Amino acid sequence: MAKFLSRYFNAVFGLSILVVIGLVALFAPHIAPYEADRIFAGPRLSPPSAAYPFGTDALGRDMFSRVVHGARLTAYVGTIALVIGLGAGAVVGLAAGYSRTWLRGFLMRVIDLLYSFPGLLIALALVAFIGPSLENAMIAVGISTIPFFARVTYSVVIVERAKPYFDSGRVIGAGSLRLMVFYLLPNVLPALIVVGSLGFSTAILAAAGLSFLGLGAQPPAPEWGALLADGRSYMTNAPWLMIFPGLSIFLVVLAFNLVGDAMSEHFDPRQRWKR
Amino acid sequence: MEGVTPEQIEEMRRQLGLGQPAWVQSALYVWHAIQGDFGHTIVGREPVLGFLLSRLPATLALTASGLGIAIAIGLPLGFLAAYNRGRWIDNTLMFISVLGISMPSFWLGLMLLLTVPVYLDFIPVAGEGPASIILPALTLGLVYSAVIARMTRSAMIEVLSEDFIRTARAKGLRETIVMSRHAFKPASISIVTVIGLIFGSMMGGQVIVENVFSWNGLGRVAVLAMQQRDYPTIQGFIILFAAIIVTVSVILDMIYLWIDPRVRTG
Amino acid sequence: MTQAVLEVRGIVKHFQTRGGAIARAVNGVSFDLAKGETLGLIGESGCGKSTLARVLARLDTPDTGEVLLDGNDIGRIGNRAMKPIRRRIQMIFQDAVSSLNPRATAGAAVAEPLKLHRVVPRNKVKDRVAELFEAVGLPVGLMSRYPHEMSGGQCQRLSIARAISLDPDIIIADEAVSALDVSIKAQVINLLMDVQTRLGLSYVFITHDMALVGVLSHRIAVMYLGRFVEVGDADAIIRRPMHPYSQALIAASPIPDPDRPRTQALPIKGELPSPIKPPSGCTFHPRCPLAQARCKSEVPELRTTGEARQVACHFA
Amino acid sequence: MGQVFETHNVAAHDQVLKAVDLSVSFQSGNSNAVAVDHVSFGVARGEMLALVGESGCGKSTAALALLGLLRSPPARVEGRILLAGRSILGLPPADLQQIRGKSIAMIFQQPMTSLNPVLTIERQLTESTMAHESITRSEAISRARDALELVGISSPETRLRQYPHQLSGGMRQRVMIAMAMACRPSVLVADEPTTALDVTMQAQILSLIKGLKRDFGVATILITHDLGVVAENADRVAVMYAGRIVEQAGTSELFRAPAHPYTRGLIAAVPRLDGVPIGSAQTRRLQEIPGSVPQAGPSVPGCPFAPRCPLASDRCRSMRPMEVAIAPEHLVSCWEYAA
Repeated sequence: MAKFLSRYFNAVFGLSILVVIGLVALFAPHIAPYEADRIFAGPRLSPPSAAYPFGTDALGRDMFSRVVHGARLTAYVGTIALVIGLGAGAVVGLAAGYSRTWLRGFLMRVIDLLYSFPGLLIALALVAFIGPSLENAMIAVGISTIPFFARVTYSVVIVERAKPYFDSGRVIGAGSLRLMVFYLLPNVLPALIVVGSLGFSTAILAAAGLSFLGLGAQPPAPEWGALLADGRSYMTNAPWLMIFPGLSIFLVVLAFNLVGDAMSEHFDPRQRWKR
Repeated sequence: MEGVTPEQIEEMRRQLGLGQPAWVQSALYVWHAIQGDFGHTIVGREPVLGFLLSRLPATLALTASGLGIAIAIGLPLGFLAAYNRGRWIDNTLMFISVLGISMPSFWLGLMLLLTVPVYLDFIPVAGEGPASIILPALTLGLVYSAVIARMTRSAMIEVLSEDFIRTARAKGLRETIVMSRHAFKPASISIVTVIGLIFGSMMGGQVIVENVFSWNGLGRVAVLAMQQRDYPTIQGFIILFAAIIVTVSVILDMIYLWIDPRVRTG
Repeated sequence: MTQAVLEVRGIVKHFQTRGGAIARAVNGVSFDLAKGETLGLIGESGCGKSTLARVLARLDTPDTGEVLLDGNDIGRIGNRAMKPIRRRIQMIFQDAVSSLNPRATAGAAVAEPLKLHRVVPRNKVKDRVAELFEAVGLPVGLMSRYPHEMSGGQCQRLSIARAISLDPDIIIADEAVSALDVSIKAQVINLLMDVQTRLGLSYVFITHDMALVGVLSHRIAVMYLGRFVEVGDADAIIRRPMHPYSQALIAASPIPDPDRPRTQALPIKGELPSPIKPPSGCTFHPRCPLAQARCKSEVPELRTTGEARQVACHFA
Repeated sequence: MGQVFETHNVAAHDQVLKAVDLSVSFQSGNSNAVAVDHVSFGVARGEMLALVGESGCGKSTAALALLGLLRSPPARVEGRILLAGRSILGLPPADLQQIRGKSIAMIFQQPMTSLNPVLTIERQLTESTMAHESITRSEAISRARDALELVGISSPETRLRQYPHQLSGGMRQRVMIAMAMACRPSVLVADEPTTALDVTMQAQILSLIKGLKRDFGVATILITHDLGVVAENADRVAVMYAGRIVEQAGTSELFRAPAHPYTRGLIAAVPRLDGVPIGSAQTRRLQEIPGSVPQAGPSVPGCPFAPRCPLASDRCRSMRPMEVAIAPEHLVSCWEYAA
């Protein structure tokens, strides 16, 4: 057990953070002492204390309650963005990798073009045109990660497709659908789970960044990036307004990165100990 | 928009092709853009291209120094970790780098703003002067040094498991030569590719960092324009940013062709 | 003469390389395969034998030429029309472990073709799989194992079970035993020969091992740079090779007998030229000890000589 | 049979390289896998010893251990390795470096990946001479040119300026041999040098290695799984199975009178060009060895071949057979021959 813990320390550490934050998001109303936007729940700009563990903001809102409620938004944003990005990306990547016609060339050229572009920039541009809001931000972030997921799926698919077991499926007469669903997909899945975990953290980071720039969640939503932006004006006299939301983002992202790393080490035989 | 005459509005509508079908508007925009005319900013009524170009040097200076810091920190640490693979030094460095890549750049920037000037009072919090680049460059550099360290490490580990490394050792070469000549050269080729890959993402991070530090570059202008829905400026910004990214990746491709003999002579 | 089950006529398959050059992998190959016959296809790596195998198994389509199964060309028919044909031509690959779906158990790998082609009623599939396991000498207890939990020899037995489950007429075996250890190789070769006797099927057995092809085949075809240079009865070719390349291959094959008097025949010099820029005339001439001026300009036809042998050499 | 001969052999005295009771094990977590299990062998000047066996029998691991190329941990090497009488196992890395490439050189199975793709042939050929001898760069280059000519590469000037990807597989293996011979080593270890090559190229490379052995008297250890290659090239053979040497003899003696049941089975299982009987293919059944090659694991108490052996008794399964000489220089580890 001790050996297991030391070997998988990072993964266990990451998973524990995720479990805690997941529970917080799930039971937010029961954990938070106040509603998220309850004004004058306490004195204005009071530093962290027993009554207000994360302090209060300029309107006397309890930061702890706001951060706890923000966990729900973060889970929401990350999930939706991931579903859009991973879902569409996997379909496009699978299609491009499986196809041997003009479709492959076309899809890959488009993906490569978009992939060389920073995801955040794509998300920024999308938000600029569809307007700033939390929903738009997560849609934009989701769309902006499609090229990444498509690229990863594609590169795994073409490796798997070149292996003899794929040909052996063709030789026994398996059709396209069967080859894709029973041959390629299960063998691509481990890689997708790994990048999915890393993608979750990217999405959260990007969405928080958009909110921080005022292009995502709008006040008074207690989204962590927005809380940070809010707290900026009181940077010197009330630093706790920035420390706690930022720390929360950091911990969630860290947790997903740790879990993703552990999984990629587990799934990638090259990374495993070899003699 | 006070003080704008109906003629001016009409002139703007005509220039933007408003009121015409969307494809005509797009075609008009592209036609003008090819000729270097990106229209006028809505807020300041300046030509977009000139306005953006005036902010370009600030952006390039920040990118260059950020990338410089990232490489200067990330590359050696990545090598160190790969060379000591599996030992405590590797584990420690990799744990720090996970912290680094998980750090939201805007938060790191704010935390630096909050702490560093307190101890080092010659560093300005924001504003003008050459010293004001220190904090934003450091923020950008620290975050991306973690990325570079991780990618350098995996590139090196991949190379170190190659058969030719065993050959070099079987020849009785000193370990320093095995590392510097046989491992570093092939690894550096993949590191160039890696830098190309992260350059795009770094340009995205640049936008955020500029806004944290009120650095007067393209990213700050762009976010302002987005908040004000200044579409000609946004469009111009996206095109200019894309051009920078494409240019850099072409340059990196050329470096790659030049340093990889398999491509050069193949 | 028995009826040919497969007639191959003038197969040509070229590839475009990444640099845009054309690699002439298979450059006009014709042969017949009789029922119950093993044709051993031998040549060095890069000679086009694997490409030919893929064309015969219809994993690739030929550029020109025909693959006639009972007189019908299956060379370029579509996937839907191909499905019933798949039952009749099967293939076994070199790398046994990776030629099985890593996410399917051994039992599922053999059941899959049975279900796909409705070979037996659904409720009989399990019994049939057990029979097939027994037929290839695999313990039934291995059914729930995954390929990576089995040895290379076991995986190759499994591939054979999967191939014969469809009761095919022809099995294309592409270096099917090359990767196996000596002691396991003999087991699998014997299994392949037993299966052939029992089911009366035909093999196209592709290998680079002359001794192996001599043991296994009725007839041998020697391939060089996309063409057959010699075709004939296995014993005759091994004892009296007529093409200089066949002679070189046999001379270069090591024999596990240290006291055997060494034939001082020099093994040929050089290496297989690139199929992108094949030499003019007889493609073997740059390495041939007998080459004359004529060989550089004139392409030798594959002509029939006595004793049912075909040779493509001006001097054979 | 059963009579124990005195091992008095001339070669044994001037064996350049000797491994005595050599063992290699790999520790991973709680499991310990023994790859090489107390083997002893040696090779004399001008002699070629073949280490032959199936995959996973420990032949390559033994070779890497000779040069100190196993990473430790996880590898653990025990026993003694003597180079010209001097014990070299456990020497500090700096001393080992001076031996590698100078006294003992090695060539590997994969010529395609064993050369550094981004360094010129010249660089890769000159660096070992420059590492081991105090010579100038231009001297090293002229030595490199000579080395290329030695291994039969024409126009060495051009080749020196090229990169590995510009050479064919056979040419690369020649460059590997030139590299190995650059410092005129006294021992050459060739690990499956022709497995990745075609037969015609295999014949060329083996005749090159044999020529070097003859001309320079280099003691050669040839690692292979191919009995044909052994028969045509080696002077002596050591047959390995599951980490142990089960039989050792002169090549002619081994093939004429194989004593160990494994050796006999192995020789009978190989399809032979010269033994092709007339008749239909179906009559040509090969001899099989039942069962499968064991995976590396902890050392077994008895004979590792016992589970597949037709002659195995209870004693074979419980006690390790000792090595006995059944003829001069013919050693077998099998209870059949124990007194």
